[in-house]
Amino acid sequence: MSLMDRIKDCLGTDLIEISEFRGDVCVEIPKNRVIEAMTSLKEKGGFDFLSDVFGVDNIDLYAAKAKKAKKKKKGEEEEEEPKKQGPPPPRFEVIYLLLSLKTNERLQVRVRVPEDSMDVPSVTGIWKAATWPEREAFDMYGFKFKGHPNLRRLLMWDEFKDHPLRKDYPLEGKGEERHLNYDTV
Amino acid sequence: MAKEIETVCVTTGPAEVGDYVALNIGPIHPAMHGTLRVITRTDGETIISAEPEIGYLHRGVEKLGENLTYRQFLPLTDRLNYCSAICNNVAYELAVEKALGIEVPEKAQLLRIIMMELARIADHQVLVGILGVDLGALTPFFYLIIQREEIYEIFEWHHGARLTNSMGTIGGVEAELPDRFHEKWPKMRDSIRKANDETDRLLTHNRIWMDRTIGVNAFCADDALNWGFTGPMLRACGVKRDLRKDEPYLMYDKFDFEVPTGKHGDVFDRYMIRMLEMEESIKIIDQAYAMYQDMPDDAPLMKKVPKIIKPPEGQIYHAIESPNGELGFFIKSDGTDKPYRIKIRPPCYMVYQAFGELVQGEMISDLIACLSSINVIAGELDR
Amino acid sequence: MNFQAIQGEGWLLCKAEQLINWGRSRSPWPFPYGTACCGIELMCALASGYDMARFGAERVAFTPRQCDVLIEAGTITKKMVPVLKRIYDQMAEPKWVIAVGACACTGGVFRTYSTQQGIGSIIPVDIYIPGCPPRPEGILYALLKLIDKIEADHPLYKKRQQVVEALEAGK
Amino acid sequence: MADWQIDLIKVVFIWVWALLIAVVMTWVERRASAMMQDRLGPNRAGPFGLFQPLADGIKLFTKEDIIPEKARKILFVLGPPLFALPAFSAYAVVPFGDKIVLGGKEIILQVSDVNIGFLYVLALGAIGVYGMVIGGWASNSKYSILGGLRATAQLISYEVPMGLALLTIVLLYGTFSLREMVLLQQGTFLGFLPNWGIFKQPLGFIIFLVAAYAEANRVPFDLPECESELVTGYHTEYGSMRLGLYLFGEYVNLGTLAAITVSLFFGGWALPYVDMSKFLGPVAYGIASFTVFFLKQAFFLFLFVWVRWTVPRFRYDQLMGLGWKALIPLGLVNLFVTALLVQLTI
Amino acid sequence: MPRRPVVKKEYTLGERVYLVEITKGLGLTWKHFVFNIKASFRKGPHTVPTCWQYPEDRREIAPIFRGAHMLMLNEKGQELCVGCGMCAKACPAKCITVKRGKRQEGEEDKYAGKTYCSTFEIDMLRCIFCGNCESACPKGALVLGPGYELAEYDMESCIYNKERLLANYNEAKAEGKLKPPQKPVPVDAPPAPKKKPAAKKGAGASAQKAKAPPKAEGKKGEDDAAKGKTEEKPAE
Repeated sequence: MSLMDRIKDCLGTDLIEISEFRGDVCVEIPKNRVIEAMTSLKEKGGFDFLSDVFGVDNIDLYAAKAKKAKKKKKGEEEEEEPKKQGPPPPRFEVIYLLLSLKTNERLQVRVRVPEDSMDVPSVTGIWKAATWPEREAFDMYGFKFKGHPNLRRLLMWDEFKDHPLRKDYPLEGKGEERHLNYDTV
Repeated sequence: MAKEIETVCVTTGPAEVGDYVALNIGPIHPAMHGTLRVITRTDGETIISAEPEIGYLHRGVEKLGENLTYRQFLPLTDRLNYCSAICNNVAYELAVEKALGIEVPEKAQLLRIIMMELARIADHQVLVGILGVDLGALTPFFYLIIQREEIYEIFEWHHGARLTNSMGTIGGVEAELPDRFHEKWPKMRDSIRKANDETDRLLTHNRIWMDRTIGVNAFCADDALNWGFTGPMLRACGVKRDLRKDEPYLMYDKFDFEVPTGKHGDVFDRYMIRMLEMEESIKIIDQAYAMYQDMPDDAPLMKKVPKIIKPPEGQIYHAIESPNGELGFFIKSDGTDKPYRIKIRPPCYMVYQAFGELVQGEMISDLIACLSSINVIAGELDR
Repeated sequence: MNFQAIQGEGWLLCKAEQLINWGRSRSPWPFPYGTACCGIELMCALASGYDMARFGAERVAFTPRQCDVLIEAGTITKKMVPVLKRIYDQMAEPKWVIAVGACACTGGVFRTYSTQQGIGSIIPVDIYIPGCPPRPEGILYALLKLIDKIEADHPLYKKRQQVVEALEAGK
Repeated sequence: MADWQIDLIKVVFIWVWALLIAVVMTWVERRASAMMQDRLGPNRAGPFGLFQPLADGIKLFTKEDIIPEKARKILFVLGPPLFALPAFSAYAVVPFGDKIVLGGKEIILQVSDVNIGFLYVLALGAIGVYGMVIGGWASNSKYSILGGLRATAQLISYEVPMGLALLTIVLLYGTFSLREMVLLQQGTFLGFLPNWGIFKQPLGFIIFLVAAYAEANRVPFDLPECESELVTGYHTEYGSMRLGLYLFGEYVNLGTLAAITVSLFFGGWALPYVDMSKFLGPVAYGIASFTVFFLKQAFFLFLFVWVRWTVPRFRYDQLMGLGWKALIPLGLVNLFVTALLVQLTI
Repeated sequence: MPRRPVVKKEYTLGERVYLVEITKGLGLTWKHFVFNIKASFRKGPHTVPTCWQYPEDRREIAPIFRGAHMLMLNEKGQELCVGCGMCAKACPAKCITVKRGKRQEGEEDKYAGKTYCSTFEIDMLRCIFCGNCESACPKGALVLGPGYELAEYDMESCIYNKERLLANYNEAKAEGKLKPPQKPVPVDAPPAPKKKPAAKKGAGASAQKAKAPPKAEGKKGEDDAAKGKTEEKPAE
């Protein structure tokens, strides 16, 4: 049984999409079923090791695609207006990298997160390894991991306002500075 | 400094009321490698709780990576784990090559292996040396550093830099093995072994050393897996896992080497594993060098890749066994010449998050020993 | 009291200044503020191969009170800025700062949201060393340059001038 | 010359000697450690870098003196001298030579032959701790206070085995005076060994040596100023010459301890098997006995350096364990056996 | 409290009594001590074999060391740089500023190309010495040289202008520290050309190779790819 089939078996209805690129299998699961899907992947699928958790901001990707699509259409038929698409795809995604220690197979699990509801179930209950990566994802993108024991900023200082890895945050920052007032203490 | 320390500690959150003393260690503290910080609550010398704080070297490498081309990002990978920059370079190159769907010629693979194993030796030497320094034995550090200088010399003669090597390029390696290597390797092998042996003689059976390391920060294997440990830290707990064996990349499956494992995951096991791994690395280099010499002179070292690299749209993850453990690069490409998202999975990041659990109930001196034995490199920790 | 001597042209003052400069320049105890890659090369410069201790730059202590030269090797992030400032403030006069490497000098390749673009805007820097990281020789060269700078200093005369200026301002 | 003049000269001499040892030791430590570590060490200030301590001294003297705002000022100032002075004072009872005849006057080469010289040494050693503790506490810094605490516990613990080891010596020689002890170590023991304390009391010597390392805060017992853990321990907040005094006091302390070791266990100024006074003139004999003493002391000083750059450091509880669980029982057993033997042989 | 595996300490008698191993260790350091003391009485600056006394006794630097930049001249003493700005584009730190000037009549012996760089500035304090500029340069005009003594008292003098870069070259040439010509490494044929046919590149490269002076040949050996780029329109 191939890896894809096994994952399909294991996830059942939780599976939204499964794809493969250069041998890396990526599955997409719904946001509200993260815990269940992960548990079944861990226990039934044998993916017992969490490599990493991180976020991706897809806003530019969608923009580029839309532009491309528009361009293409323009090339074909100038007059036709771009059709109204359905609701825009969720802006963010959280990617979990799983690994099976027995078979040495890797799996990317993707959860799409729309901008207006940034809460994602935390997998720290399943793997403690997710503790800091989730904090970092919160720091960098603003995901609110529900059930995380200590969801504070990790890399930036506490008073920092923005989420720097979002695509709309400028590379060189907005001129934030950190001040510590020693004398008051 | 000490005053600074107190105040910094308070700014993060008031010390807990009770009989415990809040002691802030770092970020500038001799054992904190420059940028780490641990906030501990101590009862006398015993640590009740410890919470590491990181981010003092967060340079935004991932964000920067999204704004640089694939080739421009390569020098930045040097600055992740600067103790073994070559491993990072190769990890990144392999990841991009995976995204491009190419495989480099065998000779280049061998060259990469030789350089990577040299880097691994250098990295472990730093670790063992610093561990010694932090436990009060300074001299082995100097003996090891001298050997590292030799290794750096090879690096310098191969690609022109000592530390931030930027070795190779996407698609291969740009230079043959330097003459220096041919001249020096037989001698160097012995001198590395000699330095290791001297370190061994100074430390391993010394009871002070044994008391300081054996049974300190022992960690269970299943906990280690749950926390996402990889590399020597995991092997010290007794799990035989090495990506070079388990998910062979390059030509590692063709070499004969052992994966040393420990038993208890204590500082002594971590130290011993590093010492043994250096020996294995020497073995690998010997084999790879023999194979390299068998290759014809005009065997290709580079794969032809376009000047502007544009991997097709998709996302890949590729991991290698860096000296610290699994070093992975996740690259999401949108088909342009810049990576859409680049995520580095640093090995020590996963280990260091369990630091609080690792040192709980131990003493302040053990905290120092533990930190050194993890080999936290701030560059890859914070990125 | 000989007025001439106090004016800074006296033989005694000159000799005393020379003696002080000699002492200071031959014992620049470093504070190795190594945060990143440059810290490793700084370590190499301190260790056997290059041995900075030859110039008296020994007794590496991580307490700012006991050090003379702050060798800032490595990236300073914005999170670290207050700490660096604090460390510098805690150092006792006379103190010098060497900024090692691109990151410390200007932020280098890291033109990002979290990196301080050079420590020159936080604390006064005496020597800048380009390089990423510079070779240990480069660091030693900078130390030698710093020693030259210390030897050309006028510690007593400057103090005297300050006193005179303060007095004149008081009048 | 009047007696007080001679005493004054001796005091000055011993001060200069102690200072010189401390100064040279800083140089020796740096150069020797460098040589052990395959590097060169300071060699730019003067020939072979010999003036390095001078340069350090000048620099430390001309550095800004900082007293932290929240420190206890009086105690903060008091700490370093309190640490350094007892170390100097302990030299007073060190018999650094036999005697010298100058101007027809026989001068004993010892500042003062106190009849309880040995207790004096122990007592001064105990006072030195206050320098560390007060300095550590007055700094108002957590690292300093940890260093101070460690110093207290460590020195108290190691004074006991040291005392026990010394008691065996006292039992053996039946005197408290250091000079008399040295005099009693002349001749041979069992026919072929020099009649030194080390051959009569090997275990006592080892216990004493270990305790001496602990008293001097040298690696492997340098916990009070454990560089990698406590930054620099009790003197973290000290700078300029106050720090200089601490560093200096440490080396003076080493000198004292080495001198005591030599007088108690290595026959003081005497050469083994050879009685120098027989074939040397009175002046030459005085100088020679001092030289012999100095050479022996130098060896132990070097041993301090040598061990420091070889071994790692203890952990706090292990240090305590070694003191209380190993050295004190050993010392007690040793004392008991010695007492028995002494009783039987007399 | 975290779970911890029980560790049994099993020491041999020799390990148990401390002194045996410590004595062995003392022996080892003594050996080093004596060896180095003996060595330190040798003549010359390089006494202890593992220690380079920097200002007097310099360590051999690799000829391909990536140090301070230099602008190359060819055998006729002409400047090779055409001011195309490829280096500035390739630089990850964005520390190179190049402005192109047109070669005037009568300047043929000064500049090799039809254009030249009227200003060429490198901010050494930004530069990370990665060598990307060198491998990007189509003419082999910008090379990372052997200089490593770069410390300055102020930031301004760390910005190297064209004169300084040319001076670097002259200095390195006078000291004979220019990179030796490096033969390009053999390149595997492309699996499936993605952007451009490789053959064209190869031809372009070989044609260009004849022109470029041998010593300026980049160590990168990547010149095929680099040359291929010259066929693209020059930047700006």
